[in-house]
Amino acid sequence: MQLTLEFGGGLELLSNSVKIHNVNVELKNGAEKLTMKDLLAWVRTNLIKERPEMFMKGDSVRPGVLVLVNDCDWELSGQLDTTLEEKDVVVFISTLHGG
Amino acid sequence: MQLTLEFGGGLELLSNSVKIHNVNVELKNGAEKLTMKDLLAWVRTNLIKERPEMFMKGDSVRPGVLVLVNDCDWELSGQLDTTLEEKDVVVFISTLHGG
Amino acid sequence: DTGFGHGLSPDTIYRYSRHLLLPSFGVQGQSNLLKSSILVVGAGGLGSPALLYLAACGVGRLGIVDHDVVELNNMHRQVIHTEAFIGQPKVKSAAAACRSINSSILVVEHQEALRTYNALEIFSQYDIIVDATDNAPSRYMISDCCVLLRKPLVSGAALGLEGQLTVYNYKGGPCYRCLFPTPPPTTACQRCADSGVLGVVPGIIGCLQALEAIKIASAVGEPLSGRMLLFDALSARIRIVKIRGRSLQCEVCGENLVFTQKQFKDFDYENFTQSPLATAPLKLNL
Amino acid sequence: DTGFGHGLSPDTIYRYSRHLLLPSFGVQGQSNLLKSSILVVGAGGLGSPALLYLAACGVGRLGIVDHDVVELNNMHRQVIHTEAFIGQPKVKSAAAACRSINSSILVVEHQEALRTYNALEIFSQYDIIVDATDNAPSRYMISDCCVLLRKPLVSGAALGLEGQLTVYNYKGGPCYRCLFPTPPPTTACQRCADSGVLGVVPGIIGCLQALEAIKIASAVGEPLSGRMLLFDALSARIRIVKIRGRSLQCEVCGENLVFTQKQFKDFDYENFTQSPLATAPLKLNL
Ligand SMILES: [Zn+2]
Ligand SMILES: [Zn+2]
Repeated sequence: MQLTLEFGGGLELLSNSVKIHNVNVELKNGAEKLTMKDLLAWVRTNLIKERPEMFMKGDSVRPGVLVLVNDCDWELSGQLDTTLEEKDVVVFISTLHGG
Repeated sequence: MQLTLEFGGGLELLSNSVKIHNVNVELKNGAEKLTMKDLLAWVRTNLIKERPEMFMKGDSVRPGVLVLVNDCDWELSGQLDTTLEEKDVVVFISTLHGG
Repeated sequence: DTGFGHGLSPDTIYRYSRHLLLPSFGVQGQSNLLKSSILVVGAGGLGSPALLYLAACGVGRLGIVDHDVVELNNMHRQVIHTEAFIGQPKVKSAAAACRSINSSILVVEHQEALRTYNALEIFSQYDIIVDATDNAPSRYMISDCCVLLRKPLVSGAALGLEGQLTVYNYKGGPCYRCLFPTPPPTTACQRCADSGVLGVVPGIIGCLQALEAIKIASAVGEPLSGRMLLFDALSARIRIVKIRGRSLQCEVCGENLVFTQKQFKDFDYENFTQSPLATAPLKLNL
Repeated sequence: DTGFGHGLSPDTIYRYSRHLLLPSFGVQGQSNLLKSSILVVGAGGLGSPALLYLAACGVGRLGIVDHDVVELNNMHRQVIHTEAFIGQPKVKSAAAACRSINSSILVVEHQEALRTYNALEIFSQYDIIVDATDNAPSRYMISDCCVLLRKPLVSGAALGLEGQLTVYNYKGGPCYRCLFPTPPPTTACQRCADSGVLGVVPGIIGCLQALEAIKIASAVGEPLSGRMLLFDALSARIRIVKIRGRSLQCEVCGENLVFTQKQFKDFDYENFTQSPLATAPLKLNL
């Protein structure tokens, strides 16, 4: 499945400072759909090069990270259970506190 | 065909100050596709309530109006010959000079 | 008729004539602004442009809270302060600048650190709060206080080459804790002093904060509530995304309204976020 | 090493420390800025924030062209000017403000109307031009002059509650005439003086112009060339759209480069656009 993954708010530092990743994520054997839970595990394995604790906590993202699926907060689409579709754009962004 | 039409930069004043129009444009009898040329004629007839010369010149838009089809300048898609598809977003925006 | 029936003086009409000429803003929008009161927390990178534009546009009463002094290493982004004010309180410097561009409004100086013991009393004097601070505990404290007092909160942040903007606690919309119930780990809480910021980035976000505050105060347009603006300066990309609504489970604004003013006053925001309310000194280890 | 091998003085390092701390900007970006020269045409609604942030960030030589004087009805949006400067030239007022926030850069005053007889000579002294004017003939004149001198042009505009921004003539990108070969009818050419503008809207666009100029000057990031930002303040919506590239048929920058400096000097921009280069007095007919 072709997806666009974007990292912002400093999270890009965890994946070689690359903000936009055009990726192809394979469905697991026997799986009929790809959920955000699957994607997080895939990102953790394939993209996060350092300090994974800055990205994840348990099987979700760490506090302070917003997840957006097609410009919409994943809380509105079922969080970890959100089903992804071809060409979806998923954004992971850390909230900023500076000024 | 369902389209979203947006007017900006003052052009909304020509259509009752409404900026966003969700419209349903029927194909002409026997026509297989809808082009920007067809759409302009439709807009001229159905949406422009006053001073049409502020919107069109001949069968195109007047100088100083940018036309964007799905956030892309229509010069890149064939201008009047651009073929529209279901759910396309077409923006008509007048260039501003103020400061 | 010198006041269009709204009691505006000839000087007022002349000063704000470009606002009065706007059909969608006009005399009513300007009158609303002149009657409004807005508090800006922080006279730094975000507060500088926010204060300049709020003063210029005619907010009737404009408050500034800050306890810092102007330093040379602020000047690259805090454009409200001049070199002449280096070493002096930011509140004093910012208030002088606001008055110099608009002597017809009231500018109120709160030259003190915002803490739980004074926040309720200060915030209660204003209609709208603008969060222009630079650290996580302040952001939680300001949002909680706005929930308790039912004030809309215009929240901006900038770091590095990125900025974020949204309006909290506006007409049933979410508060800061609805979005961020748990504070991030302290290692994720960089602030400008630690990790740098391109000066014009808070400039852009601060101007957008002024705009949102003006829209709420004048009752014109759709404020950025339930939506968040994400700005990436390097690539010149801007997203406006849809965010969650108010959470029924929110510990501060949720269904079980158990969070009281007493609890607020006793809440330890530094301990909650494991992060200090006061700005750390700059460490330049290039 | 006080200058990281780039010859920056300790004061410079301290002033710009937050820029130097940015990995993607750093000492190289700041050094580039300090060596650059930028001209802002117009010290009005767009020019005010653009000049403040360009001065603050450390552009080495910052030029200002304007022939107007500060008026009370400018103050709602032209936040670089203080009431004390009402009646005085905008260039003088803006230059004083820039120097007061950054005494370490060179601010150059061009207190004159920009016309075809002086534009080439003034523009040739700068690396980057910022168009912060308010009328159609100036926009054609400035773009044509930039094409002749091969200067990148950061162009912003604001009216009512909307703003637009793009970069012209940058590394093979389009010029203003590539997009707008024919001037609009004069009835479509409203300007702020005629039809009002919410003050903070040019504030936002002017800050974004400063950012684009900084990106070009420091050689950091992707400037907004071949793209245009469209801003709608009322609904808090921002689009960044893809626009056409350089036109081979463009009468000024196209394949047949027939447009000469001589032709530029003789070109009648007022007649071409049927619109005056000087600002019309305000008519307030509410
Ligand atoms: Zn809440
Ligand atoms: Zn051209």
